[in-house]
Amino acid sequence: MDASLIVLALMDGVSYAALLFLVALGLTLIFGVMRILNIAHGSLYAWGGYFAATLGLAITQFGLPAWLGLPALFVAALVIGGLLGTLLEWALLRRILDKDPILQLLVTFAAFMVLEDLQRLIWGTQPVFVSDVVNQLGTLQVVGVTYTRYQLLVLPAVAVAAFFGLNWFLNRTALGRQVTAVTHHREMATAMGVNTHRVMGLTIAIGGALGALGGALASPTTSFTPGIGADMMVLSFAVVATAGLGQIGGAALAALMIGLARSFAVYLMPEVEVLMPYLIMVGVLLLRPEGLFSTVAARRI
Amino acid sequence: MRRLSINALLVTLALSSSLALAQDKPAELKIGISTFTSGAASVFGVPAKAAAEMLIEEMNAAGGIGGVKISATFIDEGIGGDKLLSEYRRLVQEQGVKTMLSAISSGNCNIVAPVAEDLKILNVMWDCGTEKVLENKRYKYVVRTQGNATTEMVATVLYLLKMKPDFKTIAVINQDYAWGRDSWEIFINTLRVFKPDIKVVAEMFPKLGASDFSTEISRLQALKPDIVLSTSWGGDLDTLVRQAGQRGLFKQGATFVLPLLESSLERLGDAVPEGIIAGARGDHYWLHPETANDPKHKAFIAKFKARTGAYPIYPTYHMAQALVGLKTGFEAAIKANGGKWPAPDQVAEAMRKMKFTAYGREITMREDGQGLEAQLLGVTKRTPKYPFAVLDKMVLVPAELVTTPVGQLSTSWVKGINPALAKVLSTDQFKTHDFK
Amino acid sequence: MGSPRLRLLVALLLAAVLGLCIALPWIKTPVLLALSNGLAVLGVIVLIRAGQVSFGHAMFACLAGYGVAFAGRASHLDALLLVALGSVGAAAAGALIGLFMVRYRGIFFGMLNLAFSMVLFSVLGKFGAITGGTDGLRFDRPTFAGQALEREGFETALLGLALLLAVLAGLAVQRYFGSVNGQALAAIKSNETRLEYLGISAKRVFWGGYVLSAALCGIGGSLFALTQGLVTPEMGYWVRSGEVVFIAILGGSGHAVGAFVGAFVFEFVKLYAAALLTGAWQLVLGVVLIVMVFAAPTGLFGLVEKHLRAKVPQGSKP
Amino acid sequence: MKTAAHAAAHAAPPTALLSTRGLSLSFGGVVAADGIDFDLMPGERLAVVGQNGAGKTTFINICTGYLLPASGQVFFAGNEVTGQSPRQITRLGVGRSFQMPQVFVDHTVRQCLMLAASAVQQRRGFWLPLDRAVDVHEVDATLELLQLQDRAGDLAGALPEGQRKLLDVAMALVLRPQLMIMDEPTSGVSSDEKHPLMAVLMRALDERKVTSIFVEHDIDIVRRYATRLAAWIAGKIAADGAPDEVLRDPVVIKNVIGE
Repeated sequence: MDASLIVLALMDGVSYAALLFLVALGLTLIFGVMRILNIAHGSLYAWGGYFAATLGLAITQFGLPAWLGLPALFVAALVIGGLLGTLLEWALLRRILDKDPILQLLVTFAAFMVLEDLQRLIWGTQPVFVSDVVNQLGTLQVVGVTYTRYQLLVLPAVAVAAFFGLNWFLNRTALGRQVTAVTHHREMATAMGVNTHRVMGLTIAIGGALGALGGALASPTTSFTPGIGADMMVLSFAVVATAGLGQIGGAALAALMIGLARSFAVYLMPEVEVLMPYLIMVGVLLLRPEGLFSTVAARRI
Repeated sequence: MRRLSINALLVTLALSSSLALAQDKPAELKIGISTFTSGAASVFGVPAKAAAEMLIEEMNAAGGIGGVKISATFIDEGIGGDKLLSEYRRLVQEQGVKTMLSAISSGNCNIVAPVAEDLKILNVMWDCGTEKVLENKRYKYVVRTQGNATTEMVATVLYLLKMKPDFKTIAVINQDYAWGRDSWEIFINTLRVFKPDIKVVAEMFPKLGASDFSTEISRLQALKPDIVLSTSWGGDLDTLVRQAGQRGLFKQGATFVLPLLESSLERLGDAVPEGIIAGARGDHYWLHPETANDPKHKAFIAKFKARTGAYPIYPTYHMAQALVGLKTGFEAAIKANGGKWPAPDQVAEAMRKMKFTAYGREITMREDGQGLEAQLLGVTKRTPKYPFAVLDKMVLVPAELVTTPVGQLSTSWVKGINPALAKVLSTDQFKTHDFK
Repeated sequence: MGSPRLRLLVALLLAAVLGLCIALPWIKTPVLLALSNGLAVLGVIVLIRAGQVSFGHAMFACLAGYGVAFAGRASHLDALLLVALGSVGAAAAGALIGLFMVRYRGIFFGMLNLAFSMVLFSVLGKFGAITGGTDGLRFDRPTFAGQALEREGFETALLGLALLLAVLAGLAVQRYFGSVNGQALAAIKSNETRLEYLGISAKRVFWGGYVLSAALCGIGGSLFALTQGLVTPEMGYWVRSGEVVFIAILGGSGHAVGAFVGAFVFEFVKLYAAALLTGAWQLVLGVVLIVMVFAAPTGLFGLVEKHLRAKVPQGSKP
Repeated sequence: MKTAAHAAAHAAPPTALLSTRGLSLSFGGVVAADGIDFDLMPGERLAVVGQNGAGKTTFINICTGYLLPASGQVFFAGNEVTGQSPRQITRLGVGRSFQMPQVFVDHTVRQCLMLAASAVQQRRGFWLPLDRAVDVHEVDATLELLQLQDRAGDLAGALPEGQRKLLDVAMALVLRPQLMIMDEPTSGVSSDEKHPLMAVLMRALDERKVTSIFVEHDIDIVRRYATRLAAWIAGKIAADGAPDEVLRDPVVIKNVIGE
């Protein structure tokens, strides 16, 4: 595998990792605060993509200026992620906080099934896809290979922005610090007068929006079909578990690892491509049972 | 033993609507149809279901089959093979259905075929492509009213050779499941007969439902193969074509061969460039060079478009073939049975001998239950008439040339194809029909 | 197993199932599938005792299924042998994988199981030459106890076997729950620290439970494979594993009977949901599950159980 | 009165039941154990006092194998046990109760004890129901010894704090330990319950001839029940000896009792 191919593999790996990271980021953020692994997060990805496509179509239909395409993606993500996320939190998650973790998982699993069918009832079964955005932005050449600016510049840029933005929010803003406090110790935070419900509502809105954003940003290059949520779900699971639950920086690294491993596999041994995420996950968990970045805290007795 | 007799009694009660004894005609002809209404393959399943409902209405309006109205029950193949099996048996043993149209998925055909045989009911495999199901085992009650994977792939190879005689390298990017793997095996083995020195530069099998082919596309751009084959379908194919387009892969001079593109053309709109070799999985296309203006076909297209808002695609035609075939078979069986209502084995028998015509050329059934259906291929062309690409330079490859003979296995047969067959490429069997 | 009333209930259920199967032959298939599912659920319930939920346990059913298929194709063994073989194979796999699993709890336990099962799933799909790829492996109907049977006869025999195995497995699991190891397993859920301070190895106890659960899934998988005469990688997909946990909660994880109650309800709800409102069965199941979690977190069996327990002996805990 | 520094000169006396030499451990900046040398003789009943964070629980956690010391050694009955797991140390004959009782909340009181008993008793087959796999008399005896017989059928999770503390000890006592280490056995119990609780515990320990260490804040209880008292300050044993002497030590008065 010569240098130029390595460059190519890096490019593809990074742009794929960017999407993966956005979705995983939402998942891990929500887990951090609610201690619930939200399986329905996969549906948020799907809904985000479908809704973004719908907006894209609307833009062309009503002859609105084409440059609206890109912002529309973010609007779609915010609307769907915010609404759906908040709805989930209000209708289900906040009501199962004190339930057995198994039941919590099951409830989100159920929510996932419901959303999956609703989505099919709304958007039907035909692949949905709006790619004007990508075409406007045009392409560029890397070692003789054509890439879209969208995947090479926009996606990574958004991912990086999301990463730093979220870090800034969590560490620099009052509200963000409250979120962090709840993440570290819910009871104590509540004792210190943090409005846990508000924080949770906020978190799941942000987390949901991130999941939906992953979908929205994927919609210009990917046909959305029923069942697309389930796959992204397992993948972001793999990322989050590899990183260590609630680990934001970790998620970034894990997403990169998986993205790159995948793209290099396509060049070196395509047969193992699909296996890569799980092999990485198994490997990491066997060495570090709590994931790359979280440490086993001895129970106080 | 006593249990069995009770058993039998209850069965007959349950099935009283259409008695096993081939005597008086039933009040209605119950048929079960399995199709995808959930999951990625509902891209095919849902239009086919619409077509089925539409055609059954028409047939009933015209007096049904042998004067008996058809009533259809649909099963979702999306619930998975095991549940499908339960549902299948429920229809047969509870609802007394004795005629099944199943299935789209080759995997599901593998499941239901032996069951139909055991239950002694007629099963028409109406869309699945796997050639293995009828080659590995001889069935009495199972037939297929369209071509199979071998027919489709060999025909594609021949058409490719006609359109682009000289090329040296090929890359494949197929879905990673049985169809993707098997179709590639047939394709490349056939191609090696005509081009022993063909060089396979990349074999890529991204997983079924993959949403990102970026890496695969980069690799193809780096390798610059002469031919790129993909037998992918549905969302996967759409994504592949769109991402390839956005990445300028089509402009690199490689000839793309997409045997299932016909089913995506309208959806993909202007994303499909000119010059792609596209297939239709059989002898049907709403701009069919021979039947496009046939009033019957025109009516079908118009009605379907009015009903679903889209032009018919191959699964809808396969459904039509299954239903027309069923009608033809039943009527032949009734005749053979001296006007009496036939039992499933009699219908299955008749269907093996019949010829019938849906919206393409005549289809001949073989004694092994395999239908001989010509294969329509073409090259994509953009036209101001439609907002999406259409097929040009269409060829109808005769099934006889490209179908494994009865009793042989495709895997070995394709390797033994006589290279001299290439001569037909210039004959008028391979006459191209331009898009008008 | 529990009170006389419970015994009565079980007896009634068995009678009802048998009656149905005689009356409506088609019902044998769903009943068989429900029973094989139920056995897998039983396995998951064992782990839920320890407060752990695996999102990859379908892998053991899948392994057993492929074991049956390979053996069935290679050497035409008897159905009974095949079931035994598949189950033992799954148990062995469980014993091995369990060695890793005992270190994990909670989400990570679920995740690692998921990862293992997805690796298996992908491998089965990939290496078609050996595994038959995504089409899976079909195998001819084997003899049953030396008899070559037609489908009807074979299914009836298989059904008998499945019922027998289900009852035996149910009894065994209840017995296990009451035993020293079973009680220690339950203690893992409430307080692993104390277990260690009693000089009991939580890991060894958990390993035992894991192997048992794998074996049960194995029995289920073997029966499933024999019912279909076909195994596919789908048997091991994570959604399948999810379904099994789903059923455990639906039926109630407090008692072995819950596993089968849940499995039957699930099988038929899904069947009729799919038949009546095509394309919305997931929605129905989802709503059902949510309602269950809020209305009856102890599951269907939990609802009836309290009425059954006229002084349940020590061991089987509420 | 001997001091830590003084004791350091000697090696562990062969007769000691529990000894530590130079135990050190710190969390981040906080020094929880600072070169602790300590000997406990059979039959002693040691009370440990010290303010929160003085390192009492850390000392117990190290001795019972829950924490690994940064340096130093732990000996039990003459054998080094440093770095062994709680499981191994428990099996050697060290029982422990916790500040927050560690009981099986989903089990009944009786099941908790039977499960504990099953750890030390010869099992007659793993398939046997719990109540037939263990010596029930032993269990019932222990229940009565700690006056839990009336609660035998209740869920451990449903017990009031005081009885949960008793159960916590009972589960360790069923193991027939030589040494019982109790971390604040009377914490979380109303002051008027403290004495009766201690009375029950101490009677039980006497009856079973178990040497004991207990962490305690209540000076009355210390005076009443301890035969020896050690005062912890900042990870060190500041004073160690007869309770009255130690309680007269100005350092202890200043830093521990705080008057």
